Amino acid sequence: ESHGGAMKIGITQNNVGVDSYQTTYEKAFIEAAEGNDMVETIVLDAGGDVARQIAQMEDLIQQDVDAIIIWPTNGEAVIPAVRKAHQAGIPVIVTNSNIAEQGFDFVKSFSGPDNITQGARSAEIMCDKFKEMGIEDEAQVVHITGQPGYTTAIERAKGFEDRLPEVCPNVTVVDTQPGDWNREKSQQVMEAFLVKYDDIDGVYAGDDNMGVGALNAAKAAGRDGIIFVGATNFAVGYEAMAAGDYWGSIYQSPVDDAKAALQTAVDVLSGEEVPFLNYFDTPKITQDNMGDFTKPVF
Amino acid sequence: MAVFDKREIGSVLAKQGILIAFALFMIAFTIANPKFISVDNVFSVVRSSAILGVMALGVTFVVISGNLDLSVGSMMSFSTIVVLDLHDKVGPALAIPLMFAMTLCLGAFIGFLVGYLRLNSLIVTLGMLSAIHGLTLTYSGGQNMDIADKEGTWFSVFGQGTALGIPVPILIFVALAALLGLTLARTPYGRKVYAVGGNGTAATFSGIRRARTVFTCYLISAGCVATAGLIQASRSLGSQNTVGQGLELEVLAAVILGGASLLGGSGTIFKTVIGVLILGFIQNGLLLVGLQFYVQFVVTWIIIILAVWLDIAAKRGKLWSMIA
Amino acid sequence: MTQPVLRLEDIVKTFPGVRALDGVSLSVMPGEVHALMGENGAGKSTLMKVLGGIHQPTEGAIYMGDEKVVMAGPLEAKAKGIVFIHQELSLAEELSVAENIYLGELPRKSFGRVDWATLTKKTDAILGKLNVGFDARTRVGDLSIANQQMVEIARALTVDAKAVIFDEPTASLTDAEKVVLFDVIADLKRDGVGVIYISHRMEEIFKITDRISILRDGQYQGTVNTAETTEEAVTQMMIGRKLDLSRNAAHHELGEVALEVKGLSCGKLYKDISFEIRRGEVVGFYGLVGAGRTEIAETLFGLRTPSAGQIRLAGKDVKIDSPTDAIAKGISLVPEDRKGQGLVLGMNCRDNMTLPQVDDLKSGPFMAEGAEVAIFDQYRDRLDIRTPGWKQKVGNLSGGNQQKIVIGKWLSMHPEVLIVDEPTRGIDVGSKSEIHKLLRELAAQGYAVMVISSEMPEVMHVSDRIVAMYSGRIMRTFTSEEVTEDSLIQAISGIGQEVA
Amino acid sequence: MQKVNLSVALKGGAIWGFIVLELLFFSIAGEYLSVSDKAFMDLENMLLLFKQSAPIGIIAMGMTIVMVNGNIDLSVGATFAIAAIILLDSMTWPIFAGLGDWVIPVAWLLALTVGTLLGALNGLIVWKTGVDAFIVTLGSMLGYRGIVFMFNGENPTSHLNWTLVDFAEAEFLGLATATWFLLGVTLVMWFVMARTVHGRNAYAIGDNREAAVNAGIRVGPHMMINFAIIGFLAALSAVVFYSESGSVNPNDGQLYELWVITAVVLGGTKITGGAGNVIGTFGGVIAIQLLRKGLGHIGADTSTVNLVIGLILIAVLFLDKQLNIKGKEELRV
Ligand SMILES: Nc1ncnc2c1ncn2[C@@H]1O[C@H](COP(=O)(O)OP(=O)(O)OP(=O)(O)O)[C@@H](O)[C@H]1O
Ligand SMILES: Nc1ncnc2c1ncn2[C@@H]1O[C@H](COP(=O)(O)OP(=O)(O)OP(=O)(O)O)[C@@H](O)[C@H]1O
Ligand SMILES: [Mg+2]
Ligand SMILES: [Mg+2]
Repeated sequence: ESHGGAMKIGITQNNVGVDSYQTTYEKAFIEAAEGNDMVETIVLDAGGDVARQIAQMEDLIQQDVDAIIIWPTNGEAVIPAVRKAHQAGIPVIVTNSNIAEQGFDFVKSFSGPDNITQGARSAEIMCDKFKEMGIEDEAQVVHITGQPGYTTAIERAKGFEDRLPEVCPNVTVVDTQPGDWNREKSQQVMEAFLVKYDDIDGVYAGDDNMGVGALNAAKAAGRDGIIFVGATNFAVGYEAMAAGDYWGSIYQSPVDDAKAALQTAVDVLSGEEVPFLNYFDTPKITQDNMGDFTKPVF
Repeated sequence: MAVFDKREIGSVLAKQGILIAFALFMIAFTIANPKFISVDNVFSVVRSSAILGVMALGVTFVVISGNLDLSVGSMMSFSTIVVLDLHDKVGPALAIPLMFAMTLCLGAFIGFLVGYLRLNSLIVTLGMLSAIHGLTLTYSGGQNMDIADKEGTWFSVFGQGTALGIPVPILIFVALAALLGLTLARTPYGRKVYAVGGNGTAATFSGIRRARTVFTCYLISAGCVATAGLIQASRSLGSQNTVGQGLELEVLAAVILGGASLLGGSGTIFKTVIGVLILGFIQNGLLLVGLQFYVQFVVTWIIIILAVWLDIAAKRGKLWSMIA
Repeated sequence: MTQPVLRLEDIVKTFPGVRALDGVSLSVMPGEVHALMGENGAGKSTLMKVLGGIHQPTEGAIYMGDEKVVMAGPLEAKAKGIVFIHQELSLAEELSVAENIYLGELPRKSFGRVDWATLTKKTDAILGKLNVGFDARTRVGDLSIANQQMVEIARALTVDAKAVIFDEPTASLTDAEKVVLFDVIADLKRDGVGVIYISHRMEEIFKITDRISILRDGQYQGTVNTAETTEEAVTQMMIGRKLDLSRNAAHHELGEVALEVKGLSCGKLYKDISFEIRRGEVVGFYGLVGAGRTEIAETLFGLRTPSAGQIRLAGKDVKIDSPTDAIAKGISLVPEDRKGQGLVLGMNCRDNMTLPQVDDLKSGPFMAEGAEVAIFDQYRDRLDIRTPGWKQKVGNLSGGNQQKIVIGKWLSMHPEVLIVDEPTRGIDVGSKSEIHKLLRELAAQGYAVMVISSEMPEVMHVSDRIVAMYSGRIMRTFTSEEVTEDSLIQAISGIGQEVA
Repeated sequence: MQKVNLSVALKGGAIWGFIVLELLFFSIAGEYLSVSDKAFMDLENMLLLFKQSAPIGIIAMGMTIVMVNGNIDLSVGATFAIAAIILLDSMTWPIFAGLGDWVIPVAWLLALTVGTLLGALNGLIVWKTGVDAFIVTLGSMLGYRGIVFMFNGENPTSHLNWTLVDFAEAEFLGLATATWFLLGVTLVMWFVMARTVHGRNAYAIGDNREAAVNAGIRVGPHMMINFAIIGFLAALSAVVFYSESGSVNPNDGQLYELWVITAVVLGGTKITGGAGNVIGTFGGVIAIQLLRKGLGHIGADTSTVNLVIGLILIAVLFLDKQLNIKGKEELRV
């Protein structure tokens, strides 16, 4: 507040460039910051490496920024670094995926989607569709998860696997393999599933990139009638939905995500009250209601 | 005069340890799940191995010439993104040659650094791994690249088409393997590649232009990468920036599994193909058996080491003495 | 009668496709210098490797004193007092001379530290005995080949040896260093050590050895007392026939000048070199190690850029900027370092031999393998190369046969100017005289031949003229009529005036 | 003669010259581009630099001896992760419940032991099968990573022990704990490689393996010891780092092998073995960390960072080559 009026806000992101969600997030963040005369930003990327992220936290503290936004590579490992910022009097805002409870004392606010709920919603989308088709008592589902070890991947998988038996107790998840957030890898995994299982009714993928990879495999093998449900509705997923190949997903905008994080930081620095958990809504999107949503830009 | 050993024929056979390894674990997987050997599955594995395989063909040249190429994964992402982007801008007929030209430029740059400037290939290609990734991100703005009209383009033929009942990627892979295999084994150029990798100084003393030979190896590698990128792009008609990430090590593993020495001077295209198939079938087989992915990691580790060890033991004649 | 220090009994060693040793028995007495002779590929090195624990014998036994011993590895052999000076240099170039000499047995202090003081002291003592011009700390990679050989030899003096094996130690030494080596051997002999000495040089054998054992094709031919035999007799045992050692003295007509060098200089390596070689002429270059002869050859072959001077081929000024260029202009070079520069060891014999002409041996886009095999066969017969077949890896051939492959490789190019650098290093007497004859024949056919050699008999034997070099300069040029050993030695030691 | 000395000094010094260049560049560019008021070459920032170099740096010291030895270890990242898991997980094991904070040294010891054993296992396979170290460790890079996931599925393993964190965050004589470990390891490895028989034999084996075998050096066990050393150091790196962060993701340490190798080669170690030293490696590690830090300081975005880091690696190599050219007289092979 004192430095010539401008707020210096540093952000250390998880792994930009690994997918277009994170890239779009970075772009949107920079744009939002440039649109605000009161804000100067230092934008860093940890490349998925905890050690690098902690070093970046130290660098930001050393550079005396006014606030730090962190997209944790690991929700627990960064706690001591967050504590350091806290001790240095720098407010910390967590974005996209939260840090563990032990660290809550050291952060001002979290802003982002609720991944567990997302997983649960995907389960509901799938179950509803099965009921509509009348196969809720026999359907077999395969599950393609994101990159092993990533919080987002873990939380979505957990949300899905906990919720599915609640809504559709007779649907079985016959196999789970990671697709590493990667369309090609997911396609390969699906190819093997198709050989292995003669009867697959549904595919849940941790995001639409992987979902579309699986869809490509099914198309190539000529297997129709499979219900594909994903998460993080990417442009490819939206298109596949429009084409009638892909059933549903979860609508989540990286632009909203980035703007929310920056706004939270600005609010904190301006002394406004902010809620501690600042979830932005991520609604269900299916072929039925997709008209209500614009096509994702990423 | 030297006496010929009577067991020579047997020992020549016994030297093909890698083939024995391949056969052994094909049998093991088939017992575990008979679908493993079904035509559908075999086609599916070979088709998805084709991308890795085509890249491995080029890297075989580089490795035999005594160098490494760790940039192929990153470069494949680049080709894929570029050809997809250009597809909608200038149409497929122009997009393909343009993408090949751009990828070959990257290959030429590496070839120049390693061949003519004699810089260490491990570091140069490690650097290029990162630099080309940056280039791809800049080119695409970090966004996924997708073809607008996925149904109406003939571009999908390279990845999804079939001819004579065989998937096109497999045909490309086989044709390229034959072409490059003959080049390596039977042409003067192939001989030069072996000589340069075996002993670069002696090759120079024999009038072989070492720099030019290494340079062309990287061009071949880049050409293969571009082909792989083409298949990849055509297969899914859309892609992420990271589509080739991590493939460099898989490719290298396949080449070395096939028996090429990292020191250069040895290896063949045929064996690389075997290496590629082994890797492809391991991955697929373990999926079919239904192991957790992390158990697959461990099993892959053991299989790779056993296969290479078997090969080495066979070459040293130990295997033969164990059997006989 | 004293006991032999070492006794080998019925040693058989087979490699895949090769029976390298076929029942060899041999004994070495204390204080004896025992020569081992045989043609290239006869099995000498293999026998010694069996003794040194590097190869395990397929059959047979080794005794030391009364005791039957098994040399399970080099370490065991060393522990039993057997020191092995290898034919092929076996040094770590990045390490110092001292570390190389004591490789595997560096003196230790507390905490596993190297005892540098002791190491340097011991090494300097040995180097002092050898009278060499470098010290313990020099990096081995910075030494000339000859000096590297001296480092190998120094290893013989490090331990209390019972037996020392020298496998062609003099192949790359000049006369001065040979004298030192022979002193070392005399010392060992005095101390009661059994010495096994492998060499193709008759004059050395007859000068320093007590007995000679002969191998032919892996088979033991017998042992004779050196004092009671003659060169001819030994040669006959080795090759099974008599050898014509007379010089092919016939002078042939010299043609026009094929190669002319004027005022050629290359930095500090050599200065103001001028000479000419006519068609039909063999010109020998003689000098001490480091005289700069190799560097001249390398310049002519496009591997170095001269700083001044001209090169003319058949009367035309040329610039040679690469070996490819040199080959195209009709120059061939048989390099001095066969392992490093001459051969791709992992490649087979045929492919090595045809390497410089791969582009010319095509049928369609492919190699004409039949033509390649024909070339290989031709030079295998002409040079008597011993190998189970063209498919054999060159790295598995004996040292001498490797050298022959290099020579064959360059002869098959039919060059206008043939440069050979130390062409008979490690070559047996029979083949050596074949090669000498060949060089003369080539000249007779109109080739211009430049022979670089550190063996005086060789240069005197084959040359029409001899260029004596000292320290990068030409001291004098002799015709074969006027040259004498004394005047040649004088010229290469820097005494005498410059006649360019 | 003087000229020779200068060129020798330059030869070993390419990396240090490059570090100076980086410092100058980022200081000047920082004046214009950086949002921060603090100078790049601020003392505190430089001290941070050492601390932040520790995770890669400690492993790089081990990689130096392994590479000088003529081998390579691609599995260090996975070993790093396994050691971290053992460290954090073992503190919660019931058998150690009664130990209080004494569980810390026990956990350290366990993690280090496991790291050493994993390294030794690589070495044993290389020794006994004769398979190239590149393949063996490429395989175990996969295999060890699989073991990481077996511990706790895809979930992170966490145990935040504030005593441990406070120790790890502590400073002694102005230097952070991690910095002391980095300096200590560098010193010890320098001693091992330059002064001990084991170290000298490592050079001999890497330089000319056949000669070493002929000289009676037991190459197999020797290499295994070096693999054990790098396993130990990978574990030590994990122990130092995770004491401060308290949680490990199953894919932590990925790509470390590439960064470590890059640092070692930039520091002048020959990939084929036989030449190199830890002081150069130290320079290589610092150069890489400076680059990362500096690019962040001047606000480069992700794609630029990737592009620049890649091209700079190549530029350093080029510089090094130019300094090593002996002159026109050199043989052109
Ligand atoms: N490792 C090996 N594999 C196959 N054959 C080998 C091997 N080592 C040696 N030989 C063969 O054994 C025979 C004897 O070789 P050796 O090196 O003992 O000859 P040598 O008498 O020392 O000859 P030179 O005088 O040329 O050194 C040769 O035919 C050679 O090709
Ligand atoms: N390995 C080396 N490192 C540095 N300088 C060398 C090396 N080898 C040779 N030289 C130098 O190069 C020059 C010529 O060396 P070289 O021994 O090749 O000459 P030469 O006349 O060919 O002798 P020869 O053929 O008997 O070996 C000398 O000044 C020598 O000191
Ligand atoms: Mg020999
Ligand atoms: Mg010479």
